[in-house]
Amino acid sequence: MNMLTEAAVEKALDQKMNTIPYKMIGQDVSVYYGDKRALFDVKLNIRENTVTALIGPSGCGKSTFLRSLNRMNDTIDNCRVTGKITLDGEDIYDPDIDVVELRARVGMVFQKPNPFPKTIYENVSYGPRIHGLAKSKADLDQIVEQSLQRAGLWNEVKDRLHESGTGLSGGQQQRLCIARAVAVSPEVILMDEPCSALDPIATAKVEELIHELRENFTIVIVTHSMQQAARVSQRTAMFHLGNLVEENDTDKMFTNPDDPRTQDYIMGRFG
Amino acid sequence: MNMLTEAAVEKALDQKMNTIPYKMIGQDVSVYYGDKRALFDVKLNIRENTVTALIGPSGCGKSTFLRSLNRMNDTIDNCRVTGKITLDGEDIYDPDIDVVELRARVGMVFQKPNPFPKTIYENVSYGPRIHGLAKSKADLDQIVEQSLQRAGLWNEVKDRLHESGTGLSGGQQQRLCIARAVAVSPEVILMDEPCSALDPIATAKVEELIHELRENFTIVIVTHSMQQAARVSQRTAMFHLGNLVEENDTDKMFTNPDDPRTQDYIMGRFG
Amino acid sequence: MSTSIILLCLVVLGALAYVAARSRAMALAGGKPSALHSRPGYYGAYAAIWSTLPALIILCIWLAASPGIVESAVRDAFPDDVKAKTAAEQDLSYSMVATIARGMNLLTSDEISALGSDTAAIQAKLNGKGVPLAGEPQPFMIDAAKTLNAKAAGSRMIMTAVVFVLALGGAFYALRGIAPRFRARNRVERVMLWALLVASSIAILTTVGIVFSMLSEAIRFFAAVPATDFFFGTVWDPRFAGAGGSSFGQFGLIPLLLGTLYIGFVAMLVAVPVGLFAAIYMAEYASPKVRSLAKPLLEVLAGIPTIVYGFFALVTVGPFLRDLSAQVNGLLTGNYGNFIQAQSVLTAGIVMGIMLIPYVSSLSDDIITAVPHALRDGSLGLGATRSETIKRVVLPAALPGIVGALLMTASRAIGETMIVVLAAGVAARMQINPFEPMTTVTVKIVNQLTGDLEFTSPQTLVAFALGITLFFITLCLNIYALYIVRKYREQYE
Amino acid sequence: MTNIVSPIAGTISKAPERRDIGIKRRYAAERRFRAYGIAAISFGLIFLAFLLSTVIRNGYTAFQQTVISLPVEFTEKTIDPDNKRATDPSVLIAANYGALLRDALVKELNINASSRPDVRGATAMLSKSAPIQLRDMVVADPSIIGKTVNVTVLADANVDSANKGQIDLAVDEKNRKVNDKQLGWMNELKANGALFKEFNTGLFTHGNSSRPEAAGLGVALVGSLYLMLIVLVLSLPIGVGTSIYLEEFATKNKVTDLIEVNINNLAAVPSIVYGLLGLSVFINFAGLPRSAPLVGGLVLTLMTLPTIIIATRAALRAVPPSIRAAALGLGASKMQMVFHHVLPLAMPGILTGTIIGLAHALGETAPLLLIGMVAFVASAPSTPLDPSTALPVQVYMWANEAERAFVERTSGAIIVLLLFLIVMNLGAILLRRRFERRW
Amino acid sequence: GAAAARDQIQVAGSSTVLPYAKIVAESFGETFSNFKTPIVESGGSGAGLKEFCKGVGEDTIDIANSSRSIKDSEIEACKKAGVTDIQEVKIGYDGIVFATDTANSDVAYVPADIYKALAAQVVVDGKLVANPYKKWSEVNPKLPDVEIAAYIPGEKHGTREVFEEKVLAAGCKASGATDVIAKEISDKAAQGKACVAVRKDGAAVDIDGDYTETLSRIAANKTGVGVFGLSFYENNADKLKVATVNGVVPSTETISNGTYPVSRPLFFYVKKAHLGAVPGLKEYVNFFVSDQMIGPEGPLVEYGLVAAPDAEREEIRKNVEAEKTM
Ligand SMILES: Nc1ncnc2c1ncn2[C@@H]1O[C@H](COP(=O)(O)OP(=O)(O)OP(=O)(O)O)[C@@H](O)[C@H]1O
Ligand SMILES: Nc1ncnc2c1ncn2[C@@H]1O[C@H](COP(=O)(O)OP(=O)(O)OP(=O)(O)O)[C@@H](O)[C@H]1O
Ligand SMILES: [Mg+2]
Ligand SMILES: [Mg+2]
Repeated sequence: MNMLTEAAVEKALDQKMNTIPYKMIGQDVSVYYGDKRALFDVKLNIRENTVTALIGPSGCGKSTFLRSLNRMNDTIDNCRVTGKITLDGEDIYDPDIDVVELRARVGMVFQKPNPFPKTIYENVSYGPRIHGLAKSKADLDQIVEQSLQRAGLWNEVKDRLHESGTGLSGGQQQRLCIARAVAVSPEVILMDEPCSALDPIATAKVEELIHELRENFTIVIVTHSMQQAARVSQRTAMFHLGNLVEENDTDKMFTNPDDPRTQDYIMGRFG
Repeated sequence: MNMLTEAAVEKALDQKMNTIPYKMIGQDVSVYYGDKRALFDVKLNIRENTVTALIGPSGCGKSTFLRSLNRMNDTIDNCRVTGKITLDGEDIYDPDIDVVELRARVGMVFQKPNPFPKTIYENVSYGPRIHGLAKSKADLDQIVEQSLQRAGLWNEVKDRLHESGTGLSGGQQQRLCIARAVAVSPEVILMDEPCSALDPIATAKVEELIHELRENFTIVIVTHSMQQAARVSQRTAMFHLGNLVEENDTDKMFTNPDDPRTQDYIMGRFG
Repeated sequence: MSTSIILLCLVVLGALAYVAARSRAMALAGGKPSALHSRPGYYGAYAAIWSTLPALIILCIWLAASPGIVESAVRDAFPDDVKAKTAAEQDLSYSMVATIARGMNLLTSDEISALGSDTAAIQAKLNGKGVPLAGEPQPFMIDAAKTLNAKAAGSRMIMTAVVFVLALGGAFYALRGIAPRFRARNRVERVMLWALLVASSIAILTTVGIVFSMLSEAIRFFAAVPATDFFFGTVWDPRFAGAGGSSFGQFGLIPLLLGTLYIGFVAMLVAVPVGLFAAIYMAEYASPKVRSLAKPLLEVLAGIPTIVYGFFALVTVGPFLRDLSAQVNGLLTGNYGNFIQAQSVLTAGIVMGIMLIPYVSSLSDDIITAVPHALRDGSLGLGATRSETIKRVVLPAALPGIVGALLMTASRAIGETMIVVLAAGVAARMQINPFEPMTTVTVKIVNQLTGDLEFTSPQTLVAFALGITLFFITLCLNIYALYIVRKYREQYE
Repeated sequence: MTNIVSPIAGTISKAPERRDIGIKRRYAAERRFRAYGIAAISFGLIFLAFLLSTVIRNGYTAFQQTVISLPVEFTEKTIDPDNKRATDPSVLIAANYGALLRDALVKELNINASSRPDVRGATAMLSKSAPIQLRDMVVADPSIIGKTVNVTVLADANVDSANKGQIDLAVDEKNRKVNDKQLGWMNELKANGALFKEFNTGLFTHGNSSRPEAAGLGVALVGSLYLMLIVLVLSLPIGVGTSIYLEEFATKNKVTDLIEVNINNLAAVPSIVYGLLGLSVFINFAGLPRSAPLVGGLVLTLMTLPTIIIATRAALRAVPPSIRAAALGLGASKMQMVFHHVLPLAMPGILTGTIIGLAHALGETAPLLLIGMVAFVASAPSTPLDPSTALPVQVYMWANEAERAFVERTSGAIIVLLLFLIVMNLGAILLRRRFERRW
Repeated sequence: GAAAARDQIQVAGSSTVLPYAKIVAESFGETFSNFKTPIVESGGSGAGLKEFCKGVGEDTIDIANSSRSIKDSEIEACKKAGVTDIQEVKIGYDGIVFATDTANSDVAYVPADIYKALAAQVVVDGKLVANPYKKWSEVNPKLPDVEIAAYIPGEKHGTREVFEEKVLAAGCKASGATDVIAKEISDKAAQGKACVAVRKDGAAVDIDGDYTETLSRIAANKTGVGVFGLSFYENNADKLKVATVNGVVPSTETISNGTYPVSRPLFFYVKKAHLGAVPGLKEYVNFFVSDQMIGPEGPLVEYGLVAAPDAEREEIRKNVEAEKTM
């Protein structure tokens, strides 16, 4: 373990971004679904105020890793995580840690849009409400409006805030989910293919939003679009068959990757 | 109305593809969800053995139009379709028409993967079985294998055909749904953002499959990726706010669209 | 202080603690709730719990335990000659002492001292206060009763003090512990979780209670009648012994058990198809209007008292089936004799089946409706008809839930009494013809318990043996059913 | 619209050869399937209609009651001959009020007062409760003594039956409860407007009575109300709490399996066994009073719990996992996830379970038998600890009465029971509709 | 709990006695306006006595109604729980009659006919065989030519014992079956039981419910014969036709003078310890046994109770007055 860490430090020294502190550190993270091992000793650090993209072919464990960052894996019965993940130096799998607080600090947007079968307003205001982020109704209204605006949805729904969130189209639903996550203003936002249901315009908006959010938040995004990874992220990590193949500056990754497999994948030679 | 038709005829004369016969014809198709109108007098013809891509911003009615082509809208309680849609000259909204036969002829793949909670094998063999397409178990096995192969899933699942389809990852699930639709060998296949949950490699496979299928089938695909539309389709139709803005050869559409709105959309100026 | 006043005080204290803790948390946060770990209400709840829960628990334990402790103390003080008597006699003496003590509480201290140790006068006085004594008390009982009252009062005083100290201490402790980063919500939720756990333990306690309320009497039964005669006997005739049998009669379980299963089976044969098809129709075909009308209407069937069904079976269905069979028989053979008895397995099964329809239909309807729409779309999009979709996709997905509903229905069928009594009779017979009367275990349980029979004889006690046997049989069936459900469960989404 | 097929534009493709996918057969199957559904619902509803119409046909007459209006002279000589009521009010209670009624009737019908059989026959037409009614009038207002007041009293149950046409007049006079002479008097009174039917408010206000005409459901209604309140207040939270624990929190292991099996098993326990449990635990062990709605409510709660738990668990299980993930992902705690999202979505199923469970509890008699609630109770309970009966008990007891007049009352009581059920369910059904939503 | 003293009499027990107890309780409440109307539970003599024998105190019942006399084993159980002084009060007799639908012709039974028709085993040609008779006319040519269908009280009912003892056993003896049984069966107890064993092939149907159920059964099967209480029959005389036994028509007079053979006494049992303590209990007992209630002119007799002869009633009252215990 010590050796691995030292190697990582060495590698970090080689990189330009080595001055940016780590927000989250993943060490030897393995995930098992029952007997099936889905992640193999992944060592991946997430830098603060940076967008980190996770790429890789389908089923390689991107979502699994992402979910282990805010312990959403806890909710899967037979799922077991080993290794160590820290957030600001605290081990998030420490028994003392409050997973609820963790998830408020590490928010999440899912692959399939999953709005609550409630009104749009209630969907967005739910998070702020349970975390006590608004002092008054006006406060809450403002948070809702701002979040919807950030998610590029405000204009489409401002006249029907009190209609059901499930009545929106797929794309609108996903943007609603993003708005809902943003409304809690977490420190880290995990996004699992957040744009897979969005059209290019909305995608561009979300990408812009990600850009904007980066100033204050740390973002980890799973995407299957290499272009998107290139556009939005500063760091990219490539997974394959449950292994972390390579983690690098995005620029470097897409121009001159260290690992031949990354090269092959980016060139579309396997998947 | 007559004038419009004439204008369309003139437009058609300008096009190179005018010799390809129409598989489906949509005339003045309007769709209402209760009081809300989602489509406005759409007139769109689908050519045989052609891939037609529907593009447009989120919520513009792409899925709605697609679903009206095989009357999946019938399953939505308050949904009403007016206008006329024909398949091989037969009005599909004719009371005499058989929706089951229609849907067997016009297959569908949905936006959200929706495998049945059954084994992979049962998922794929479901269609052939209800339609009695296989004479024997061996027949069925063959159809299943072939369909899974076409969907690029065979190698991943061949050893676990009898495990549950819901245990697959998102991308695998969607490919399973494609395999399931293909297994019925319909004449037209409607695909609603079939690749939105797939990684590039799998996407490329599906695109290849679409290419392959085009020889025998007519395909209508909704996509939010302009690149994908350009790659896979011969004709493209652009929707906006429930209206058909333009329908044209894909090449022309992406290089020199007739409608300024198409231009703007492709250039990313609105959405 | 009486228990209810203590409770009231605790409630008030809890409310005060809530308010105090809430405002303290707000003050610590400087009016910015997001600075707190939990919402302010959780801090309030935390303090309220600390101030009431420990006190309540101690109160309950004390109330439950102290009578026993006081009793043993009082009993220890009984004169030696009383202690020499049998345990049963001592119990009697003690219950008399307890009654006297209770009665004395109704008297003023002046009255008590005026009575002195005049036992007859005490009995008369207590009788006058509406407290009956089994006989004239013995002198030692008066003293014992006084001791009892004194001890009980003392215990109560200490209890009150302890409870209040705990309550105030708890409130103080909770208030002191409040800090902005204090995880109040987690604590409160842990208590809620415990509350949920306690709720689910009630089911277990009920089972324990049922077993214990029947066990001792069942054992008395088995002391009189050999277990093998009961479990393997094929004749039910509690008043007449078979050749060489026991002197009481024949308590063969098997005919009752067969009747139970047979009638239940016929009832399920009616209820399951009708209920399932009704559920499917309501969930998949009917317009919302029809559904919202048909569902509650069918539910009325579950609410009609079973005695009404019973009379319906007796007066209408039974004779109808009998006459129908006579007609059918006449048409086929020319002999207008009925082959269906007016009271029969069939009659009971049909009528009970009707009663059970809503159990199947309403529960299944909810479960079918809950199957995600995407699954239906998937199937319909492949060109399946609605019925194919239902049969092959929706029902399999809903199966675990439906099996649960069916299990409950079957349970209800096994537990039903009145319909069987009136529709199938009370004759315990062992045969396989559904057109003949049979009877069930529950019918016999009710009849043996509520008759004019001697309550000490095996004829009454057999009810307890039947109850406990039925309990374990259904338990086995349920374990098997769980195993089946596990095996075929399919998870969607 | 044919001009869309322009010869210049793309022609319409030729339809390929159709595959045989057995459309006819499959549609027949579809129609059959649908027909089965309709048949199933109709079967249920027809039986319901038949049952209800039978009950209503037998019972609607119970909502009317024959009364006789007589000018009664409250003669001081009969009530208080020695004029002692100022000093000893008990004379008013012990007085012979029957005599007042007898005199009034004799006068009204012009009967020879010295013919004992005639007088007896005539007074038998009045309810035995009538003198009590007069007594209560006098005790409430002694100044009435000496006046003549028109009093409307209950007719005897047999007169009531005869007036409603329920007595077969073809039967030999001596096998009949009303003889020809009495019929004649009845007609006479009817002609004078002194005998008439009115709405039977007593059915809802009176306690039980051995006299059919005076028997009412007052006690039973209050008792059932207490029972249902207790059952609802206890079984819903406990049942839902149990289900939430088992479904959302408990780790799936042998212990939870055991609890699950155990709950399913409790649903199969015959209801009378719950009565045994109640007797030994609540009455003998905890020392609660017999015949009390509190004990009944506790017993019925235990009986209802499995139903509610099973239904609730099924409903919880049906809530999509994505909703849970969404809530947890926002930083909701598991408790908050359950109570804010899962529970509201499961509400329709929970309410269905509650409706069925409560309906079952409302109609149950057997367990009440052992805890003393199947009893003759004359006055309504003021607290849940006072002796009381319940509606099904009243049905059960009246069904076993020998007197014919109780037959219509039995059906009447069933109608009231069903009305009670409907009112109770209506709330739940409206609630359920509010929560019902497809997602 | 230490609840306040009870101010309401609690009665439990036999459902046969229930209607009479109800009438008394109601009249008691009306006559003594300073006492509450007693609570009268139904539930069977056995269950009632069981509650009765639970112990002494205001949380136990005061009176158990019973349609049979208390058994020794029950007295024993009572004693064990401290219920030592029990007062037995006989309230009168319950007549048991046979009746059919009014549409049938008049029937006259002798116990021997009933025995032959309903016994499990009868004597044919000097041998004990399973009952072969299918129709009443096969038993006795004078009886109607219809299938045997008798609705008799189930074994849970006290009436059943009376039916066995007064009808079947008597018929057994009268038809001369006792001798054959004595020859074939050696065990004394088994001999008696063989006489009263009822056939189980469906011709004799046990009714565990109340007489209303029997009435419904007869309504559904018009040729059936039912066993009823006299009071029930009298209340439904327009629907039922009563059969004579030994040529005697059952009525309160014939039963009370002993000419009609099938009847049984009804009782209630009082805890002496409660007499002074529970308000109104003493008055209730006295009121119950007064001629105003159980006398030949009283409401109980009007309902169908067979009044005890004058001397017996006098005796009952004297015992009550003296608080005589068993
Ligand atoms: N709940 C689960 N139980 C069992 N296996 C699972 C579960 N979830 C995922 N897996 C398996 O774990 C592996 C990694 O899955 P994961 O969802 O992380 O892939 P992914 O990279 O997100 O794929 P995609 O791009 O298709 O979403 C896959 O092989 C998948 O089959
Ligand atoms: N079931 C429905 N009930 C009511 N309105 C609906 C329903 N489905 C869709 N709509 C509305 O109809 C419009 C068109 O929706 P549609 O799903 O066709 O859009 P889309 O182009 O497919 O969008 P996306 O790219 O986000 O999937 C939207 O405004 C949507 O809100
Ligand atoms: Mg994924
Ligand atoms: Mg769409």
